[in-house]
Amino acid sequence: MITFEDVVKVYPGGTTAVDHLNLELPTGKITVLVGPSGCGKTTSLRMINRMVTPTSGRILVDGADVSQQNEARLRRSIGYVIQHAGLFPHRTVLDNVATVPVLLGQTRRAAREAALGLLERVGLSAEFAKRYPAQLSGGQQQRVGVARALAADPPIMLMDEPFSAVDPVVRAQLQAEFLRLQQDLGKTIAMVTHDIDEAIKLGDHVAVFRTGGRLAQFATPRELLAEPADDFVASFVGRDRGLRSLSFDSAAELPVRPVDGIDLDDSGRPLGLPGVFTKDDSLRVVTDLVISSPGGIAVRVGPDGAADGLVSHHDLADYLASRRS
Amino acid sequence: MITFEDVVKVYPGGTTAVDHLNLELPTGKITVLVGPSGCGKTTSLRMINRMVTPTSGRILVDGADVSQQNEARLRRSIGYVIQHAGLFPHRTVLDNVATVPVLLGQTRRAAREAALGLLERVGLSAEFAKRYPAQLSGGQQQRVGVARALAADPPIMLMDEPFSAVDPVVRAQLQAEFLRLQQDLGKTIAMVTHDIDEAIKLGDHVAVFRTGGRLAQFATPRELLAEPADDFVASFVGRDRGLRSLSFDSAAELPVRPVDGIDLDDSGRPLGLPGVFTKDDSLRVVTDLVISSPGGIAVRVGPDGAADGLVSHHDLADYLASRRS
Amino acid sequence: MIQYLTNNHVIVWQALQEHLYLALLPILFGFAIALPLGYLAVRFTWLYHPLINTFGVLYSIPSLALFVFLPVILGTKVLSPVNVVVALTIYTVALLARTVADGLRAVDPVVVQAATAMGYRRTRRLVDVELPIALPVILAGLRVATVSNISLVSVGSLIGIGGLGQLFTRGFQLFYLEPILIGVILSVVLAGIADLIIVLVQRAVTPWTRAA
Amino acid sequence: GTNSDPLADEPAASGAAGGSVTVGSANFPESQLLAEIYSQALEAKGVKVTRKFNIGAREVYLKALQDGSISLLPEYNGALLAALSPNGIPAGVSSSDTVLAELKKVLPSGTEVLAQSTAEDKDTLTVSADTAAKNNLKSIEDLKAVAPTLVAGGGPEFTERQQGLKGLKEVYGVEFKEYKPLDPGGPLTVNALKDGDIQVANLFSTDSSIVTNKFVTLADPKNLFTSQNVIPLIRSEANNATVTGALDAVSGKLTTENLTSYLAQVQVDKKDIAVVAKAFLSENGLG
Amino acid sequence: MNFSYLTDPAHWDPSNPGSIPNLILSHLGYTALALLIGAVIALPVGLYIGHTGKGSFIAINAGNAGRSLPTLGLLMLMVTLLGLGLLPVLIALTVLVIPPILTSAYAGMRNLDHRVVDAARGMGMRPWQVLSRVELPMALPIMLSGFRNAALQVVATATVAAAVGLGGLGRLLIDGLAVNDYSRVLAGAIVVAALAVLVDLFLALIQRLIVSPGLKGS
Ligand SMILES: Nc1ncnc2c1ncn2[C@@H]1O[C@H](COP(=O)(O)OP(=O)(O)OP(=O)(O)O)[C@@H](O)[C@H]1O
Ligand SMILES: Nc1ncnc2c1ncn2[C@@H]1O[C@H](COP(=O)(O)OP(=O)(O)OP(=O)(O)O)[C@@H](O)[C@H]1O
Ligand SMILES: [Mg+2]
Ligand SMILES: [Mg+2]
Repeated sequence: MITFEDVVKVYPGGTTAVDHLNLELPTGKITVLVGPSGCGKTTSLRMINRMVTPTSGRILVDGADVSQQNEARLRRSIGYVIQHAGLFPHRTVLDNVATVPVLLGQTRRAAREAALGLLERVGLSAEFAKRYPAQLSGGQQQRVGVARALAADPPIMLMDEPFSAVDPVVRAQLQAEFLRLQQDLGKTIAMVTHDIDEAIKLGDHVAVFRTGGRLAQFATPRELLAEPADDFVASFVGRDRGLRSLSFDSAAELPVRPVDGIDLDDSGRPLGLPGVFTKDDSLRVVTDLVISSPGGIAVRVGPDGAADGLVSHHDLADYLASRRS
Repeated sequence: MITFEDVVKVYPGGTTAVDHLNLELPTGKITVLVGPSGCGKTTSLRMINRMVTPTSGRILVDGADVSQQNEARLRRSIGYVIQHAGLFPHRTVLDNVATVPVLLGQTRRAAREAALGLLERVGLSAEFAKRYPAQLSGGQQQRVGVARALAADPPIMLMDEPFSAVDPVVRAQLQAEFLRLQQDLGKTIAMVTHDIDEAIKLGDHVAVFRTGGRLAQFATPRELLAEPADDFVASFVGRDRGLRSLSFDSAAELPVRPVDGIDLDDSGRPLGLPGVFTKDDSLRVVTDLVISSPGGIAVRVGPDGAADGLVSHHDLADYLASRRS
Repeated sequence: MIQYLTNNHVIVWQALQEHLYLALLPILFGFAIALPLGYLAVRFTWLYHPLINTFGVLYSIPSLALFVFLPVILGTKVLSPVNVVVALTIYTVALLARTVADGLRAVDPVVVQAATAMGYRRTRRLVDVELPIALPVILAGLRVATVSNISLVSVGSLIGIGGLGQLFTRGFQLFYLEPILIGVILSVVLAGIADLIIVLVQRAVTPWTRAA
Repeated sequence: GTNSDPLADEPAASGAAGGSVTVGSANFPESQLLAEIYSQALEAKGVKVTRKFNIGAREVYLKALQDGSISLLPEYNGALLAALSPNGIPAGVSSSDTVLAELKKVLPSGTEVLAQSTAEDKDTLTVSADTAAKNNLKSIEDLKAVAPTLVAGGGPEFTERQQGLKGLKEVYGVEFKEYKPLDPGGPLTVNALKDGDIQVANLFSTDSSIVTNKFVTLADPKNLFTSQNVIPLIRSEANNATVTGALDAVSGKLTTENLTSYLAQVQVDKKDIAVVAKAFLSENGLG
Repeated sequence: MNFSYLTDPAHWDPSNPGSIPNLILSHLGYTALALLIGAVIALPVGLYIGHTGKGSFIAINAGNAGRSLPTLGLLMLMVTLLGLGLLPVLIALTVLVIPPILTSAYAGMRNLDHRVVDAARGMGMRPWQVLSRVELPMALPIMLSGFRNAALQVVATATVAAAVGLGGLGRLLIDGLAVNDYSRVLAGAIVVAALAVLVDLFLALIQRLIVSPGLKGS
């Protein structure tokens, strides 16, 4: 657990970057810091590994004040991923990833071997190992950055806009991979982004900062969508809040009618529809289907792809109403 | 009108950037070219002002083949806005904007005077006129880029990811301004983006390209959301298609019930709701309200802010169904 | 030292004038030659390396040797200042052609494209856009060339050509510190002033570089 | 000048009444002093003078004279003769007069010499008092036995000249262990001899440092170093009655003794050459 | 003017102290010593200034101030003050090489991508590790190009040593000039230029070997 205790940071120029911050980032979870530009996200992150020294207040990692710990040793136990990856241009991909283990005293050979495994983990085959960062695309560089931060298997990871340098498609891909990885690894992660969608998608918790370095809300993504603390958070979270909050609601319990009046093929799969849903989908998908399908209905399919139920827009409205009460 | 007639572009390296493109960009409208990275959007744009020469096929502007026209003169009649603005670092903001008029033979003084007006039009006060580009924020630079392209009042504007270098908030602001401007000016605009949301928001028409430089679909944004030509377009357009297509549908015709069972203040304004809608809003807003409001209803207000009607989720479902038939 | 100066002010003054003219003339010629050469090296990329390498070799010919050979090659008189001027012009071109090329190459291609798209023709674009933007780099090179020329001219004194170097040899033959010291100081001051002038000109003509 | 050069700042030829002369000198102080004396004497007679001193060794400045870069030089008759005689100085030519006569035969066309002075400045081989005592050296002949153990030094040109290493070998059979190229009768050579870096130095007889450092000049019984009277060498087109008159007057007053003492003012007292030259002229009633 | 001096085998006989190979050796000796001393003085200063940003003004102007010192005058001044010997020559040549080495060390450090340095610190590298493992390797291309410049200049300029009676290839120039032997002067010029090119190629090779391929083209 990472604890901010009444932390203030005023830069020499006089800017108050962080203003009396109290925050707990739970162990094994992803906490996303989000907020407008210049609101102190990066500063907060960098105080955890002592790249920035707080003006007042304390930061504890598992109860121990970071300011009491050896700087270099602390940093080696915390993975740090920055925007544009900050890879060492003069080292191969493999040696970039092996950096911290070597610093920690591992032999180069052992560190490289482990690095190879890590590269695979982030979706880069061995053929990339010998390349230099300049020979990689932006998305590939980001993966190497993540692998490098993971190399010493640190319990904590700090990630500063790790996916912002890549185009939307690659970004979605990286996000998905990252979530899969975290499911295996269960690190305590503090991540900065200025993209609210990313925060909602990745965070177990989201800390919304407002300009001036103050915390506006700390909540789960669901709470954030359902109950933004104030107008600032509401406007920051943006439109379609209702629909987006349905992402967290499974369609598993949604009652369905028997399949009727729908064209099916020989194996029972529906024909001529813009889309279908399964029990694993969210109510968001169902909502969109009832709006966009020509008949105002959504068809549910089983694991074999055969239609096994049907929901009308009215059914959905009833179900949502029933859940509220 | 800009017409692509069977245009092919193969780069010396052998890459086919544009493959048998046939396209008409209507006069006075915004046509957005969208597609994955490397699909030939920029190449297509740059063939219009002869920055790139087609391998085969013709491009006509108002019926005249561009390849028959004097290169420099053609370019002076076409505004061109590029990513990161491409401003001249050695000239003041004012002189940047005055560039083309001076090239066209206007006196420096007259051109500067006109430039001042243009700067105001894109939301930059006179105090910016004497600055150099390095002294502007990214968003301000983009505005100057747009002003510069407008300076000679060209009938045609080419815009290559004009808003991509700025953060999402500023971007939305620039987009809104741009739409307002276009309402006044009515230029023929070809714009490139790789952001489908931007395409839908700004485009009168959208041309979706697929990798390999082929046109996948040319349609209005609404058609694109409602009827994507194939799976590629559908996946490119992304999720919430149904909801997003409701952006184009006004709530003006939506029948409402009398206001009942809602807390109102003295002036008749509703209390304790996450939001309300007006006749000017779209059905997208109404949908989100019925989902997110605790009672499953959306309240309509008049110009004075007083509640004047009420819609339930079921009412909405009925209305959508009635529109379909 | 003061006494030496009062006794010899005519000689020192003359040496200073000669020095100035022997150093600055090549700068003018060199700059005039380097500009088009540097441009060509950018315009025709295959020219860049041959050009840079050729001048690299020319640059490594000792100045003394060049001063001696030029009369043979050019048919000039042994003591003619033309020899020094031509030799230093060669060094200046060697230095500046490269900086001009590098400066032009460093111009953001996006800016060049923007200019092209606005309907600039090649020559006008060069004059209006590319050269001004490359100016800080080019002027930095000019500073180096000017200062090294001013210190190089003195080598000419080994073959009897005028300038402050005459004070060096004069003092050296008599094992006499004053003239050497005066020569060195004047040469450094001259270089300093020339450098300062270029810096001031640079500040005046590239105001945008100070806009951060 | 015959090959006119637009950038050469002075035409060598004369046009004005007194004419105009470009005076050059070699790269050692005595030559510069003499050149300055000539210059001031000419200026006193209204001749326009341009100074191009300190040109280099004879090989270089003769070339400058021939291409018209300069038009007048102080020379030494024997050395000049040696330089102009590709096959060496004919036997028996060593007295001032025979040398002058011989010299006039070989002068490059378009140049002439004026009256020579009695002032002589010969090349010498000079050793330190120590070396002289230790090896019992009095004359160049004494060197023959010990030369292979000694290092000599002087101007670089000494290696190639007949009146230099070549002649030493031919006439005296002297060959040194090594010859260090330093400067012609300049401080490098003097200091090297003083510090023992070299044991034998090629100095000029008028050099005051020989006396001040108690160096020993070795006798030249076989007259390898010929008579070296100071003599003006001039391009004919620059010569006229005024010039000849002025220079003849100077040559008439120059003696080995007064040249040595005026040179000492330059070398030892560090007086400026122009000042010393002026003193010479005024003290000899020429200025 | 011809190549006879260069082609005469006697001038290549190593047993003759004035032969070309020996002159090359002493020439290279002056060059290497001057570069070494210059690097020892200028590198730490340039790196320090570049690293801390303190005294940037000095670093930027040291370059031009140093270049403005006429080497010949400095040399003659030093000989007049200190007497004959290697020391004055080394001082003059060292003054020549310090500016390019210093300014390039400074520029190399200044132009570092601060994000990469930040990442290195964030990984727990200690200051000297950041310097030796990240900053220096990244600054190397610019530093070496300054060093090559210095080498080129010093090879060409070391010829002035002969003007004060020392060895090196300048002997061919000075002596050849004194005896009007143009073939010898030509030999000197050619050998010096060739030596400069070879030294540069050699340093380029070193650069190839020690600069990471990841930094190519940047
Ligand atoms: N080293 C510094 N010195 C002075 N002020 C600084 C420094 N670093 C940041 N600031 C200021 O502190 C404030 C917070 O900066 P910080 O980098 O933490 O913001 P951020 O939320 O990460 O913003 P962004 O989204 O733009 O990255 C800003 O106003 C910034 O200008
Ligand atoms: N000058 C060129 N020479 C060779 N190939 C080129 C050149 N310019 C572009 N290409 C190639 O042509 C294809 C289309 O490029 P283009 O720039 O038009 O794509 P784009 O759609 O604008 O991509 P992006 O979204 O990344 O800007 C790409 O594969 C690209 O690599
Ligand atoms: Mg930040
Ligand atoms: Mg593009």
